[in-house]
Amino acid sequence: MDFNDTPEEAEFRTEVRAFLQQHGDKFRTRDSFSRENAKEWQVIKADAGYAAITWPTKFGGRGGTEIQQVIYDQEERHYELVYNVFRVGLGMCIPTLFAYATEEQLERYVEPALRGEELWCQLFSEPAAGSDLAGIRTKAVQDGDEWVINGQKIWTSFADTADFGILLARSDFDAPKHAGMTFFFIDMKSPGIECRPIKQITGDSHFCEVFFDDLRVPDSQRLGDIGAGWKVALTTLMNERLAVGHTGGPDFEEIFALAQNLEVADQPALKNAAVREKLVDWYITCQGLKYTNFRLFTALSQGAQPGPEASIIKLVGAEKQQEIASYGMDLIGMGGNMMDAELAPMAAAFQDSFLFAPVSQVAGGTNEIMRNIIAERVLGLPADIRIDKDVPFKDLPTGPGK
Amino acid sequence: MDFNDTPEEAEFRTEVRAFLQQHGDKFRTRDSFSRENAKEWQVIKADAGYAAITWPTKFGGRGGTEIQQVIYDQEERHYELVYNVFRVGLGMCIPTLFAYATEEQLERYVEPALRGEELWCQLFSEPAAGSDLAGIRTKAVQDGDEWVINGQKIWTSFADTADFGILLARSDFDAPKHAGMTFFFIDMKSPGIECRPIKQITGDSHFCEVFFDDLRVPDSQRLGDIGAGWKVALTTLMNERLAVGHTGGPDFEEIFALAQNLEVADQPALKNAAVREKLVDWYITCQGLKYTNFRLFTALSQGAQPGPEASIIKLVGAEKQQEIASYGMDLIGMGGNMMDAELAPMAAAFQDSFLFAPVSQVAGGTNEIMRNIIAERVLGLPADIRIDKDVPFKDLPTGPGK
Amino acid sequence: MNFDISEDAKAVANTAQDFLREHSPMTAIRRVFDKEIQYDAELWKSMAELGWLGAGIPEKYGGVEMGAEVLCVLAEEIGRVLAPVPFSTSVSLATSAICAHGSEAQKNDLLPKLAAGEVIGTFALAEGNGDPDASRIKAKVKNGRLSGKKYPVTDGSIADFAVVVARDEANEIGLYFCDLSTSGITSTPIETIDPSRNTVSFNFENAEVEPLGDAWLGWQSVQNLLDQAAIILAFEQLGGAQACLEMARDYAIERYAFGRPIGSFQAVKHKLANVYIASELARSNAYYGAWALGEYSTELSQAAATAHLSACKAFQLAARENIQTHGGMGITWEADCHMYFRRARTLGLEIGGPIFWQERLMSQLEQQALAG
Amino acid sequence: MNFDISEDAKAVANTAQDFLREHSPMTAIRRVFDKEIQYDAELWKSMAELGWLGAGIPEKYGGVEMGAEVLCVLAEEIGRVLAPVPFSTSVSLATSAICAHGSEAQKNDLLPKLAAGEVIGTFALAEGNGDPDASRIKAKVKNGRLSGKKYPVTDGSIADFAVVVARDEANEIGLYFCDLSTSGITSTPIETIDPSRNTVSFNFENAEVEPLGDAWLGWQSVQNLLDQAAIILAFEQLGGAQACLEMARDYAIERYAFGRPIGSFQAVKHKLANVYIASELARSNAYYGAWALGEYSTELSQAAATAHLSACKAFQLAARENIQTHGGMGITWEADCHMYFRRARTLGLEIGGPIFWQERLMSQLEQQALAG
Repeated sequence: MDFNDTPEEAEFRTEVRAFLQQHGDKFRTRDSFSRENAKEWQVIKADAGYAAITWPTKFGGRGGTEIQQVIYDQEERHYELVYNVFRVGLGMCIPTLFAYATEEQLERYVEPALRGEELWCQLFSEPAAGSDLAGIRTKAVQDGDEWVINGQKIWTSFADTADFGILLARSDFDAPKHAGMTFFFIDMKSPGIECRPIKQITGDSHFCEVFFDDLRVPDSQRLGDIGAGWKVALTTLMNERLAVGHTGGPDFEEIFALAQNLEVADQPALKNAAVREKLVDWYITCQGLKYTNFRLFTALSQGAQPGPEASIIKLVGAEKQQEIASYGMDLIGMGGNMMDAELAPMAAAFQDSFLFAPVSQVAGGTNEIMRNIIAERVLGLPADIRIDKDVPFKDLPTGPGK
Repeated sequence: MDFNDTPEEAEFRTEVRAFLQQHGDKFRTRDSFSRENAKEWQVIKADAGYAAITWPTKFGGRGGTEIQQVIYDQEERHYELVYNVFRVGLGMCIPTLFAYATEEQLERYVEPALRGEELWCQLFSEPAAGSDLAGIRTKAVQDGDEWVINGQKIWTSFADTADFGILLARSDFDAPKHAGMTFFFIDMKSPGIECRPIKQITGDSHFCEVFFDDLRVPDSQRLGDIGAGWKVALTTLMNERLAVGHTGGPDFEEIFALAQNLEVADQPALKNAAVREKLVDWYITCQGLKYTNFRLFTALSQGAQPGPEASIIKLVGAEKQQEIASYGMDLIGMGGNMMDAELAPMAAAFQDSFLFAPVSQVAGGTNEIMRNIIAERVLGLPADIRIDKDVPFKDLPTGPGK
Repeated sequence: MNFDISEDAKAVANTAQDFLREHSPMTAIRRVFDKEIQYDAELWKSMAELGWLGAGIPEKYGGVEMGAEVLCVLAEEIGRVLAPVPFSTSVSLATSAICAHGSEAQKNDLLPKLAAGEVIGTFALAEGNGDPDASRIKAKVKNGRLSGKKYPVTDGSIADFAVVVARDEANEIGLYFCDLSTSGITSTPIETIDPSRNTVSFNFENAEVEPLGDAWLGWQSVQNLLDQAAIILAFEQLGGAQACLEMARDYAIERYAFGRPIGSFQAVKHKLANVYIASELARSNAYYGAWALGEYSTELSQAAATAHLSACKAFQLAARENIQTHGGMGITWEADCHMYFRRARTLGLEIGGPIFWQERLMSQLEQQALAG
Repeated sequence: MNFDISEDAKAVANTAQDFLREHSPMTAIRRVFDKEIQYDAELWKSMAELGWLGAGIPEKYGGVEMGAEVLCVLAEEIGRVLAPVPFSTSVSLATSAICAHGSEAQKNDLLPKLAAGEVIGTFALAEGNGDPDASRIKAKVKNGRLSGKKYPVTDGSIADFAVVVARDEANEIGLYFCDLSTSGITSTPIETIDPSRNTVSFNFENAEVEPLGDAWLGWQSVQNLLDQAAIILAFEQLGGAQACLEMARDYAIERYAFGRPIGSFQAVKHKLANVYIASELARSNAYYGAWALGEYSTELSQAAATAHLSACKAFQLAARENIQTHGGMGITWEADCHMYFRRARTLGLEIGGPIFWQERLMSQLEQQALAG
């Protein structure tokens, strides 16, 4: 048992470090949503073969391993270079194209995506289809060589700036739920698309609602068979990359530091046994997550594919984030609700995290969905009773009395 | 807002106190399962009109109110006079007879039960029908004027000493689950009944398994119509009395006292902030339960019937019992697992409670069932999806592949 | 046994509920969030007219003296709709301080105006981070002039006066009345997690103040005020918790996924059952607080801490699970969930965080144990 | 990155799992519960033959020196089936103590016998209630004779010798070897929550002992032994947690209610998902402990406390939820659930309760923070 890279991994890490040392500093940023920064950086990464490590070389990838991707991500994090903007395109959209698009399409779309010249987004969720993704109602009607799309999507990152998107729509309302969907990719600059940013609890707007009003999509942009959209969507979702590190917000180190600097009940917070007990609890959870990640990396290093076991990282991380943020405010006391960066300890990191924590517990799968995944896919427990499997979609109840 | 009895209640309480002062001391006991003690006491109570306060006078009751029953129970507790032995009979069996038995039967059975001369038990649960009580499989087949009963019951208190029992059995396996049951009362001394005590986790055996092997029951002992047994059973279950007080085991006072007398981390446990925080949590829960009880009593005092709101008393109490017991052992440290009454603090109350706590969380409805009751009957949330409602009982799955 | 809110207080609560539902829908607080208004002045006026602002003020000072239970149930109704008015500061703290400690002149001057909603008061205790504690008070009064910083002060931007906790020349702690329009005061808005609370930082430089009453009052008087406020606040939190539970329940019934209401999933049902349990326990403890407040019971401190901690727990749980039940909708600005989430957290800090109240309760219980 | 148990250790674990499944089914521990036997002597012999008892003993003392990871995975397999053998006492504590601190003569005498399963050792630390602490040690050695009380001592009724923590004439703490067949020792069985642990109280009255090794060892040596034992124990707890999770999972699949497997209800699914999460975190922390133990890392104390606390939490949760998943069956004597429930609780106390280990971990973290 050791924490060391294999010789091959060590060599790769050395290469990555050299690369980052050469180029990384200029692109350091804390605005992980900036497209401009990200684009310049992406070209450099692509040229050096780091933009899509696990992709086959014929598509501009490196033909590398999952563990190489992890190593690259670990190193890149030190430079605060983790941009979110291309993640969906390279992680989910283009891999779906690999499986279902024509050679010509791949030639046309892969490279610009890889080099950050074209931005992709993913149009799956709908107001009435969140946890129940297969409940989508956006309608696709065939009209000659084209499809006409009407409906609404939600929670789409970068929809307003994206060039292309992958779209899951319902082409048959008479078929059972999972059998009536068809999958497309679309040009986000087409007429008939309107994007509206959604303001979140934090005040930021990192997601959009997208409205389709008679959007026309050529049948050539269909991916997979008519009615087989769910199968294609599952391919997309399978490509979610193993997340590195933690959910965000102050973690053990930060709450420890906070407790070092505050007093509660007439003594330094760090000397208070109740505070100590909580710190220990979080330490154990943090260490457990860290070493669980190491175990997952080890499995990848030995050639395994990321599996549902990794769900616990996100689930535990999100719950911990909420608790630590709130407890930090407890420690601060009567001033705990202040968000002015000059007044609140650590530039209001705890308050920011408190408001973001509910997002962590919903985005990317609610806590409830994550627990279901663990129960069913890891432990092998039976699925929930499903009443929405074998009826025509149009007959499924969608509300009280409907 | 006050904690005082109404003038009528105060008068009743005075009467009760005088009665208990006169007779109570001789019957003080800590063995609440002793039938002998209980029987003598029951006669005295019956003569004084306290044996069944809410029953109509024509059945030997007092025609009193629910709040009078609560007052009586509160006072009786001071004398440690709460015997369990007649509770099921007077609380559930006989009230079911009131609703469904003939005049002659009532004349025959009510008074001996009331005076503790005859003991009743309740035969509902089965190995495969616990939380899902309507899943019973004990078979009742009509044979002329009699019924022949075969099957097995479980968790029956006092089955081995009881004189009579009420029995829920399945008379029609082709009908849907809730429509195929019939309800009887039976003579527990009949041939064809075998009782075996079940040893529990604590080592005690307060419950029995009961086996029926061609038990013959006259049709005259059927309560309600053939196939209407579920309706009758619901009457029985509706008669559960509002529980007074807490679930059992050490509570806030005891863990506080323990913390006064132990040292942890080089200081008196009571001075340790982590201990203090936990004590405060339990104090708040205890007070919350106490005053919730007061609110329930107030409602009874104003004429309300006990409702599902009272479920929280049992649920919260059982979870608290487990936590306090286990934490008490944490405080005791390396000696925490000792159960010798001379060696373990408070005569091993924490250890006893630790082993009993799992029983509290299952008996009388599991925590999961209690939460479902609260969600559905108090909050009005929809029922779980039921797949066992409209199929013939015999076709319901009972195991993997069955 | 009559452990229930009195019929009179219930009647006030029912009226208040109807009135607030009509006059303080969630659109009211949105206007504060959107910085259109700082508080709902019109509603505040109506509340004065209904006698609510004078509910704790004796009749001879222009109040209607409706008793502790009425104050409590009003707070509950205000908490239910997050009514954007300075009730917890002006009524529970400032008015109580003047009733309890003001001189006859101060009472005669201020109480009628408070009852009429003509002036708004607030309570300036905190000096930055930390729980309430005598040792943290540095603000100083010399020759009737106050110097020092007080922050955060809730409703500080809309208050006409503040009751300030400060030290005198002899370093003793007391309560001081300060007209906020006087010179020597700089008020700076503070951004907090709850933008509807009008929170500011006050910098006093030789600002004119006068002692509340004649006597030196000491830290104990601060603590007494906090105890009383904690009970009323517990009801405000309870109202919020109840609103969250109802929102979540309704949404869980209406919202369908997988062809069924999400409220039919045990994950949702049991979550909401837990919220119900926490709320019921909090309600019971709050009632005990109301009783202790009404009776001037010797158990007041203990009841206050119990009620407050129980209510904090219930409201914070309810607010969090309400968001979670709403899923994606819950984390939008557009949904009302986050306003309760923010309020729950901030009410659990403004008069001291849980560690403070836990310690306060525990020391009461220790004293009680010692007393036998 | 190779953060996994080595292939060699995995091979031992697989053999051990198959062997124990065959030779130590749950009927074995039932015989101890039913007081038919005190421990499974035959299994113990087999374990000696398989080299397991000498896994931590150098070859020159008759051991097979298989390394820390092997000790850990063996503990896991023993924990999985609750094998009724004195592994955690004789191997993790007594053998480790002699390896670490014994004189050459003591090692030559005892280690071969321990490896061969000819003698069983235990560790006598506790003197009644309380967590491990130098200040609690009153047992005294004068002129090579020990007096004092030690209780509870696990496996005390089957051990041939004990390593005793006691003070010398100069009041310094040290470790002493005590042959339990010597005169001056009264052994009284103690009833505990886990009847399979052969717990006793020892009363020593001038019983002959000899110091372990020559040097004075001090409290630090006790703490070091506890650290090592905590890591091995964490694996034993992990095995127990895993067994509980599997029992509960299997039961939830087989047991039908309302016409469906109870494992299809989210209340059950999410409960077991939580158990899985706790177990996985505990496993990861235990691996870190195994690494630290194998590397004699300076992080050993910290890793030990982390591994132990994490494993305690996982096993206790798993044992509790296993009973709850089994419902009525779970609370019977006949079902195996309660044996894990008892064991989980007792393993969380025998080498000190959570408050002790939390404090130990926290002081390590503070030192680390001070060190920069």
